[in-house]
Amino acid sequence: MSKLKALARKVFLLDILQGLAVTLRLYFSKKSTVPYPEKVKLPAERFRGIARLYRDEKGEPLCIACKLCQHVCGTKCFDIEGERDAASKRMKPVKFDWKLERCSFCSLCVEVCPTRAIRFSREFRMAAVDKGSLLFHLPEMYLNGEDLQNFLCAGCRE
Amino acid sequence: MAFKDIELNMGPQHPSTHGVLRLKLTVDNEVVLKVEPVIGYLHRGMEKLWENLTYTQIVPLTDRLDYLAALSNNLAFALTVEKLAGIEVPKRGRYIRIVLAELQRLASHLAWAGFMANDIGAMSVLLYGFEAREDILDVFEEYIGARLTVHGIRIGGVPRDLDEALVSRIRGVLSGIPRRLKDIRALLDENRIWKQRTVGIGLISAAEALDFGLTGPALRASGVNWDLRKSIPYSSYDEMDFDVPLGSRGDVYDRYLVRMAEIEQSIRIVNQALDKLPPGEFMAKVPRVLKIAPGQVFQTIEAPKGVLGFTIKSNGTDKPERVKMKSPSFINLQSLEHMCRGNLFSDVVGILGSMDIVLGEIDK
Amino acid sequence: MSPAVSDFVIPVAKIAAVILYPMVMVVVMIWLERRVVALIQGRLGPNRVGFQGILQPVADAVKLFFKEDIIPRQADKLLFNLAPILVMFSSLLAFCFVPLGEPLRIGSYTLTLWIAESPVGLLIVLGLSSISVFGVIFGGWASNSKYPLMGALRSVVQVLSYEIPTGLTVLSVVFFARSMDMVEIVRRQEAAHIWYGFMLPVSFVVFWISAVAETNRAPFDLPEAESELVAGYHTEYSGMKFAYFYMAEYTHMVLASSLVVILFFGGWLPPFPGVKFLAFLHAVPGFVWYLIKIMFFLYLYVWIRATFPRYRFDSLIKLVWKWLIPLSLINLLAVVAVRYLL
Amino acid sequence: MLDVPADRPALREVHEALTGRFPDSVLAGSFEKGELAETIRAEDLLPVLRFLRSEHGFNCLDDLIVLDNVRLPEAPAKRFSVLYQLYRFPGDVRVRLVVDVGEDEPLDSVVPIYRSADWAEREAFDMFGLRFRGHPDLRRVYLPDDFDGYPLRKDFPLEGKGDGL
Repeated sequence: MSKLKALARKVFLLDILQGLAVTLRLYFSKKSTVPYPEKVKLPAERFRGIARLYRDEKGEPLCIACKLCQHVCGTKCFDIEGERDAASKRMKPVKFDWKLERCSFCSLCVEVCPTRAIRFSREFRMAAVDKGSLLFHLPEMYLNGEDLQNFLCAGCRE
Repeated sequence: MAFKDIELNMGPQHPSTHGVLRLKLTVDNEVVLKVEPVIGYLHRGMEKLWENLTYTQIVPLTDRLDYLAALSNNLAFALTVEKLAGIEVPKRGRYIRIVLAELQRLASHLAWAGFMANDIGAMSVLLYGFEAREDILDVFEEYIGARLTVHGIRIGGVPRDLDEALVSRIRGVLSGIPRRLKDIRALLDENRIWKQRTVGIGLISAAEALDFGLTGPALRASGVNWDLRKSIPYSSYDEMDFDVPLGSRGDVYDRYLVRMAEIEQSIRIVNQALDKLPPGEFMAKVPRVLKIAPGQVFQTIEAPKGVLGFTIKSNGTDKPERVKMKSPSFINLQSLEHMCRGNLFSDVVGILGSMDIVLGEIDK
Repeated sequence: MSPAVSDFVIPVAKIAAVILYPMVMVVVMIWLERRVVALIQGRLGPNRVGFQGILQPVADAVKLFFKEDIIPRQADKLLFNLAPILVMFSSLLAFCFVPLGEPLRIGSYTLTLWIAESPVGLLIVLGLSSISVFGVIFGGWASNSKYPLMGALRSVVQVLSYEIPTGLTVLSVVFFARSMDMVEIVRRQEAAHIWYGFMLPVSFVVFWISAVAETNRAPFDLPEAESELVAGYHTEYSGMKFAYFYMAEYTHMVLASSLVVILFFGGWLPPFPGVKFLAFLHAVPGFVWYLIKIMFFLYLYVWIRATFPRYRFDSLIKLVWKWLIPLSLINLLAVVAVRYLL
Repeated sequence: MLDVPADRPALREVHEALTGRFPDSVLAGSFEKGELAETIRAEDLLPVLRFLRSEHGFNCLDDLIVLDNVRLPEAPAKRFSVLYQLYRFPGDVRVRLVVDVGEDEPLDSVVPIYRSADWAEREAFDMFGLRFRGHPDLRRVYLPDDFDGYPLRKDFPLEGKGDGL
């Protein structure tokens, strides 16, 4: 019986028609791509986007320049100088260079930081035109990942 | 001019060599006489790098070996270091590792299904395979924050716990995959063109496969029942019950069927692991600076591409003395010439696709 | 209607229309192909340039126009430049004989919707469409590199082999319609109140399969198999020359669809010619029906391309010599037998 | 003499068979972390491998590893040690053969016994400069043929030599 069925399938092109039926059904299926610049898929909450330094409620930098991140980083992205702030007797970073081009987003620095000063933001757009702009200094480190939030919220796109 | 043996270059920039592989083919009017793979275009000197990094710094580098199955590489390296340092991973950690490794196998096989079908011309299957894979990458993104270079398995266990929301999301993803699989199978399994392009092509018998050191789905397609998760269980795979799909002829079609069946088995494993997820710790106490007494160990796992193994020799410091990686695709690629000889030029593309090799893992 | 107008202006206008018609169809086809393949594959497809990406082909054309026109160093200059022209020229010329609709009466002058009507129109069209094989060979050979050469050789064998079943199935239709003139064939179908597609289903299927193969379209797109020969015979072409090859392929597809529509689905006839109460369909001009049918077959081309894997070269040739040619021969004999016995 | 613990009878049996059959060629054996490693003289490599493959069913060569011991505190007489990871399929028995090799002392190629060693030996040559007698086509597998130096040697600088590729 199966031999006859196989012959019937072959002669009446059943496997061809079956294939066409599948693609026809999928032709009307829901599309999974999103028109990028207009509609942006917000990355997950723990997304490892561009690194960013955070401040505490009073605006004081959380980072105490302990250079743990610099030691743990496998690709040596950090170059940190710290000094003791005369008033608050607390160490704070004077120079905090971070090379985005070398970073492999392994999150070892985020996990080792004692004061949770450095964390990954959800900003995934990191293209740059020249190498210089891939080197982030202290002031910029506080602004990284700022604009994705307002980019999304500005037009209520998400 | 007789169109006698001409030497044809396929790659390293060729649409279907899955990375930077160059095949020097000696072709007599489309019949392949000799195939010589030339590799090394993606050689980053990983093993030299590893000798100058600490154990925890090496783990993110292993993501970049088989970049379609980053978590499997992490798992293999982590298991080797744990065996060397005598670290005992808690039960919950082992189960979460099984969930992650099998999800990674699903993602790798789905990407493979897309590539292979596209190499043989069925371009839509590429998108269906990748669409199914996207959901799995979303799970990784929610779990640890990265999609491809996940770095989601650490020495001593897993960095984060699977909370309820993530478990239900994984189950949702798993329930969606069979539907897409049915579409792919409907398009390919019984299709006469597909069968003509794959049945009886790239044959390798069980004995030859073993002699060539072939491992993974390509070996099981020849009927050899060797799945490391069964023969040398690791990370409590022995508490999972699943069966090992086997082929019979060892041709491209069997390799296709074996991998499609393995997708279903992996879904089964993940569901079991989620059902039996024990409470408790998911990460062992590992000192921040891990110094390991001198010693040497060899540990292997069943990666999506085959048996992936690490040999680590420690010298008491926090940096390994030597790390050698046994790459399945590197060894599997050796048998390509044996499979391609006598077939036509367009079959080389199909056979290469069925081998499921990844150049990052070959070139290290 | 002064003779100057009817003898000069109208023919020139018609010729311009015949050249413009495939161009417009090519633009529509480029957009249709990218869009339909995208939708089948679950993605949105071009929707950036113009409304829903309709200007995308224009953007492509402009891009190709300004792209640098590279000629490989040891390429055979003459053949290299001649190839695209040959491929394009042969398919455009064939459109002169394709009747697009019922002749229109404007005042005293009857405007015939085709340029030339000849009793052997069908034969000319088939002959012209096989000239493009020369273009492919010259292109492949002149590029002086291995992949285009292999693509060209494959294409030669494929197109020539598939001309035989095309010829035989066309023969069965001609036998039924008793004439080689395409207009006559459509008229015969109108008279017989039934389309030949339903009378000769086997011929239709065989003709359609060989039409797909002759235009080097999936699943027979061996000559320009992306995953094997990179881009087959037009690998070394860029800029406007590549655009010529690109347009020629689509023009061939439109030509093949027109042939199928005229031979098997009654050119400009409204559907269900026999049924009385559907007569209101006649109100719609013939040209529109012709276009609808062509669009369906063009859609079918793309639909097939997105669904099936690619044949291997030897199975493709085995298919034509072992299955299609014997089938079309038997079918021809059957048609002859039926015609005479009835 | 090595005391393979009782819970691994297969390894114990392989160890006894090996030391029994090749008493003088097995220089030392070690059993750590559940793995059996036998150090063998270079000349007896092929006979031992054939013995293990034919009589004891070790039909798979999992991996071929090369260690550069020049920086070890007690630098051994011979600089390199080549390790052969053997595996018996089916089952879970693994044995590691260790062969110590001098810097430019060629070693017998095992390709006649295990075809999968072909590229592994080419990689060993590419990275360490070890020569394998009888190898069908000993060329560099990763690096271009005109690359001078062997990168994985300890004395090869991490940053690479010269202008770098």
